[in-house]
Amino acid sequence: MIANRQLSSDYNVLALRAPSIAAAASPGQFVMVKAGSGHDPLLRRPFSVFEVLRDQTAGVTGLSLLNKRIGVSTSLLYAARLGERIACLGPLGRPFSPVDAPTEAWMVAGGVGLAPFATLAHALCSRGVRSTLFYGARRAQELFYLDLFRGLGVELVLTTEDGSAGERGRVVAPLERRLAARRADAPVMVYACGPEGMLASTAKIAVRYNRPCQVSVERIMGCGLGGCYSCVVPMRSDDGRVHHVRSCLSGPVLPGDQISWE
Amino acid sequence: MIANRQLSSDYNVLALRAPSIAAAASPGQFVMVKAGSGHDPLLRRPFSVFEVLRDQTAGVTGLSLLNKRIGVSTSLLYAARLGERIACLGPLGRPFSPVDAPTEAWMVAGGVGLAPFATLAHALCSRGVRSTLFYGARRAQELFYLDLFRGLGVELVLTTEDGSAGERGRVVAPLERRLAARRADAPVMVYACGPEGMLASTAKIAVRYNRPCQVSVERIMGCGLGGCYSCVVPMRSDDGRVHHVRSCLSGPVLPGDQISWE
Amino acid sequence: MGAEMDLSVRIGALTLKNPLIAASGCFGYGVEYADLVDLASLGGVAVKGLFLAEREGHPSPRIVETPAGMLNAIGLQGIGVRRFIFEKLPELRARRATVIVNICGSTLDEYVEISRILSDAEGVAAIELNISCPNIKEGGMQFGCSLTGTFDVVSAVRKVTRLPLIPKLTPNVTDVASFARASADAGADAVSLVNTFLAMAIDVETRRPKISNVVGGLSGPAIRPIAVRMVYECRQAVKIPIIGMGGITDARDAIEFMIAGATAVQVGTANFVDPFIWPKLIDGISDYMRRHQIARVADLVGTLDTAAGDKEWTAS
Amino acid sequence: MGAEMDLSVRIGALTLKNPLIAASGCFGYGVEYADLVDLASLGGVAVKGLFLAEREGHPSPRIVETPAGMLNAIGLQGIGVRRFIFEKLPELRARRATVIVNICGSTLDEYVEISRILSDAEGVAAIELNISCPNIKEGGMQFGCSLTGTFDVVSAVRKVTRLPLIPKLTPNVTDVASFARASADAGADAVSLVNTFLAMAIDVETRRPKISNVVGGLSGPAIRPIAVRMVYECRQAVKIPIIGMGGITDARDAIEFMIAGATAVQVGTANFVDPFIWPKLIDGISDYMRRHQIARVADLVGTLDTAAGDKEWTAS
Ligand SMILES: Cc1cc2nc3c(=O)[nH]c(=O)nc-3n(C[C@H](O)[C@H](O)[C@H](O)COP(=O)(O)OP(=O)(O)OC[C@H]3O[C@@H](n4cnc5c(N)ncnc54)[C@H](O)[C@@H]3O)c2cc1C
Ligand SMILES: Cc1cc2nc3c(=O)[nH]c(=O)nc-3n(C[C@H](O)[C@H](O)[C@H](O)COP(=O)(O)OP(=O)(O)OC[C@H]3O[C@@H](n4cnc5c(N)ncnc54)[C@H](O)[C@@H]3O)c2cc1C
Ligand SMILES: Cc1cc2nc3c(=O)[nH]c(=O)nc-3n(C[C@H](O)[C@H](O)[C@H](O)COP(=O)(O)O)c2cc1C
Ligand SMILES: Cc1cc2nc3c(=O)[nH]c(=O)nc-3n(C[C@H](O)[C@H](O)[C@H](O)COP(=O)(O)O)c2cc1C
Ligand code: FES
Ligand code: FES
Repeated sequence: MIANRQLSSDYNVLALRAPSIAAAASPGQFVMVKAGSGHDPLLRRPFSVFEVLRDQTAGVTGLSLLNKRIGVSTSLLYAARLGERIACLGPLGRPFSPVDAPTEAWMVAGGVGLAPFATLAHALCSRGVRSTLFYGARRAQELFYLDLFRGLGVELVLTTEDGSAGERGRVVAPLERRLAARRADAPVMVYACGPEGMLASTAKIAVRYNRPCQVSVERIMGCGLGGCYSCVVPMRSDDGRVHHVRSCLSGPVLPGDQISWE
Repeated sequence: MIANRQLSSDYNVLALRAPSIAAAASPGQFVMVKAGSGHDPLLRRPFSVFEVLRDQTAGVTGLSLLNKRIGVSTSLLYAARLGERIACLGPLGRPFSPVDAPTEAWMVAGGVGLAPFATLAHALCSRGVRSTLFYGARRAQELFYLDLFRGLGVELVLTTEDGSAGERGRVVAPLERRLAARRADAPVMVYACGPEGMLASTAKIAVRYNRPCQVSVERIMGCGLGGCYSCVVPMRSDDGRVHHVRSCLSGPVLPGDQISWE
Repeated sequence: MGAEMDLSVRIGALTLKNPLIAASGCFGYGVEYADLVDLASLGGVAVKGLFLAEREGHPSPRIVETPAGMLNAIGLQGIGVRRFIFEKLPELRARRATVIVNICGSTLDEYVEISRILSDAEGVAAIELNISCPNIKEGGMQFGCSLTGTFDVVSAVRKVTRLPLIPKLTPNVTDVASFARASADAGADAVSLVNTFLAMAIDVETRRPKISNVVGGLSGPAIRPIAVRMVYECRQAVKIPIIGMGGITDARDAIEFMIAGATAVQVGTANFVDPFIWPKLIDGISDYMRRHQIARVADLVGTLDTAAGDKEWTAS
Repeated sequence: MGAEMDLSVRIGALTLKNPLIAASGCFGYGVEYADLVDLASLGGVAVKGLFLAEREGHPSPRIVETPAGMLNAIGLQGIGVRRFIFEKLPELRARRATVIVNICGSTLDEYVEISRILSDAEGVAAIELNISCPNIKEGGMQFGCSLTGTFDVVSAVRKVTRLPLIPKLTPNVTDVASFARASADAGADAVSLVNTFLAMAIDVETRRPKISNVVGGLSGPAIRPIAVRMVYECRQAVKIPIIGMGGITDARDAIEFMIAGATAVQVGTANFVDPFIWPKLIDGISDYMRRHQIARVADLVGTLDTAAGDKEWTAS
């Protein structure tokens, strides 16, 4: 662990020296991280690769995680001290597929669901894709790294639940309005990451406006490698049958229209 | 935790801010320390109060522990980082009874068994008692804090297993020679702390030369408060029967001649 | 709402001021903790298991730590029921503790005899029948692992005492609920569970057991999920109150047991880790009740909502 | 001594190159790990439990972490034995894995049918009969919790296959050794134990179970002391090899099981925590053998020295 930047009382960014993982990571992939020593907590936890860190000569030095405190491991990672060794396995899972211009990329992030979009925005930027980030949080102080996205030329559409920044309410509201307003023959790819409800709404809205949508789902993951079958998502296949698909192998990025939302 | 001074690859001294515990502690008493977060490791571990720390105006600010790495908790305490909170309960148990001059105090320490003698030496020094420390370790580099004892006017008799400092061999050898050489009417109190074998030898030697002996025993302690009955020592009572006595309440300092050594 | 919150629970005829009981063997005879913990503030104090006679127990080492748990084989060292009544009970009474006496017998007659003696003593609130100690041959497991044994010992003791009678069940059985049922049928006022799991640990360097008794009983957080399941199973099987335990370390854990079906809970190993746990537990439960607008803690008992769950499962 | 160290162990007619087996349900079908772990370097790979037909298993959440352990109720999602043979076995064979197929049946006939199919397949080293899955109604617990059920299913499968047959025992019983005996009597080549402990965890804020199936199976370091005790009990009861498991996280834990009486061991949950554990385990065991001058790892099995211990204890 080479840096721990606490952004708020719940959020921090952890920088890890892990050059080979970072160099291999694609936007949307994740790493499995072991917090604490001993057997409690026991299992690793999945985290999106937030940033790929580089030195002056642009050599990859490591990666960072955007961490939100919600339980045992995330609390340990929030309080991690410099120099601690944090085991990190990856990159794992299927990444987002970045589109090419002239298709526009509309990213939809809820809370810590921002994490995979920093690297995705980089990839889109280097492909010259016009991108928009729809980003919702509880309050203004929990909207992070806006300058990073602005710097990449990403248009920002912000919402907060308390109205302290951007539009008041849910992030799917402006998304839907914009989709409704857009010409059907102007191609858009929707990317989404955030709470289950937000993902389901986003996927349904995308279907309604006939847009493809890649969602990054969040399941409790025991292994991240396909070994435990803990992380399944019900997917509807063409014949209408529902199959349980392991989101660590087939995902975390999955086609939103095929997920059988509850 | 306010300081962690690593003395060797196995030993360190941890300073804790715990003024009220430190102020109440008598030589030979111990504290129960919880290392790590979470439930693994689960239980606290017993540690002798090594030093009582004071500020410039001699006000008590905390205490230190002399820690030797042997397992999970002691390894965590060895690697503890500044600012960590380490829960510490005490002071607990029956302390050494310091003698008064002209009785001499002969302290016998094996390895980390040195821990209770720093405070005892202080107490003896302030009572003007002539003191000798018989101190055995594996090698010269594991004989610690000699200057502290010299500074208190304690005579040092050192042994190492490899002969790299002092006499080669066990610490009980010079103890026995000195007891043999001493006039029977010149009173001596023997104090001992260290591995079980060393304690048993010391107690037997003391009996042989008809000297009282206070030994600080080491048992696995679940609670330190008399609740679990894990820490018992078999003690022979006057009627010859053996009773299991809780060393956390009746000890850790016990009369060496009454312990039923295996 | 604070002032009106009711933490009391009923175990048969006995009312506990709150559902928190110090578990037997983990709180000495209670008196050891009298200066650290206000004994009167606890729902109850279950004292260390007592035989008729004094016992010295097993040699050390008697405990060893395991992942998120500990193994113990104390061997029921104790002062016997008569010395307990003379030497400890008066102080417990003076401290206004609600005393639950945990008793063990090598024979059915010994259980009966101890219960008779306790029934005449002043200041005993209830008897917990330890028929589940895994650490000694005569620890009651011959009763606790047999349905007729359980029924017989509970019935026999029932005849000689009007004190609330609480058989303590072992988890080392295929179907713990049937033992709860046998206890209820025999007239028990409640059952408590779980006692420890028979377990062992080996020092691989010496190839010898880590505790002198070879095997011991596993307690602590490690076992909590199994204990909660067992309480839940018993809840479906009997109407008498259940006292749940096994690895409770905070108020949330205690509430988990109550939601699963425990009317009261005991805390053992966690008291070793933190003897100041008791007021934290009480405050934590009160705080939870406040947040969830629960006026009587008894209303929490057995409120597990399994509606959403796929109920396709086997309770062994 | 290094060069001559013999890590191989025998399970009936089968020789494993070392005692380390990936536990069923914790290593997918093996192929998922083929790029991370040299499958041929393992003593064996026990693949995920298979029924005759495909199954989708339980809805999420399917696992939850508990102190030093985890609960799972996957519900035996799987591709069925035929697809396994066509889709996975060829790659396992190509990777030179020693494949132990873990099978489940809703009925005795299903166990027999699957075993018959597997006996004709190329590249199956042994059959592990899962009669102990706590998570589904038809998970074999009706066999695994009854002595006659165990005897009957093992006998029936024995008649149709010459493959080494390894019933996997549940720990959710009073006397696991009697199930080992019933298995041996019915012709099993070995027994493996333990499967998971039936357990549950409740979210106190919602008062709902933390996994969709309400109850699940507890695995991980938390259960190790109980599992070691059970292996030790079985060792006194049967002569056939025992494959021990439950919470093994390092070489020392594996050796602990072997000293208690296991000829081989399986590692499940720890593989989730560290998929690179396998070479560490092998090196750790080799290193131990070197330090203790043990030439054949098989010589370690059942060498627990209880001489010093007070042997006054009850194996329930
Ligand atoms: C592919 C993927 C990428 C992720 N990326 C990030 C990220 O970049 N930053 C970040 O902060 N978080 C991320 N998460 C979520 C993160 O993994 C969980 O917050 C973490 O596992 C919680 O661990 P904990 O020990 O703090 O919580 P615990 O103490 O284990 O659990 C607290 C509560 O959260 C629930 N919970 C635990 N894990 C999950 C989970 N994986 N999904 C849903 N609920 C859970 C538990 O059931 C419990 O109720 C990601 C998850 C996935 C699947
Ligand atoms: C009154 C008292 C005072 C002590 N003072 C000090 C001190 O000042 N400095 C210091 O370094 N140590 C001291 N000790 C010893 C210290 O408590 C143990 O080293 C510690 O508990 C080991 O914890 P662990 O988690 O590192 O070892 P574990 O991982 O728990 O165990 C490692 C090995 O050591 C054995 N072991 C564990 N605890 C004990 C114990 N208490 N006694 C004997 N064997 C044990 C275990 O059985 C195991 O084989 C004292 C012990 C007592 C009883
Ligand atoms: C050191 C120790 C001693 C115990 N002694 C007894 C006893 O005398 N009688 C009894 O019924 N249970 C005894 N138990 C079991 C506990 O009362 C309790 O059932 C068990 O420890 C599970 O609870 P816990 O996980 O909170 O400790 C003992 C447990 C421990 C750890
Ligand atoms: C997620 C998961 C899935 C499992 N699936 C199976 C299974 O399909 N068949 C089986 O016999 N055991 C299954 N088990 C049990 C393990 O094989 C093993 O018996 C148990 O987990 C104890 O070992 P461990 O503590 O090393 O994990 C499963 C365990 C886990 C954790
Ligand atoms: S997390 Fe284990 S299979 Fe996906
Ligand atoms: S350590 Fe618990 S009684 Fe002494």
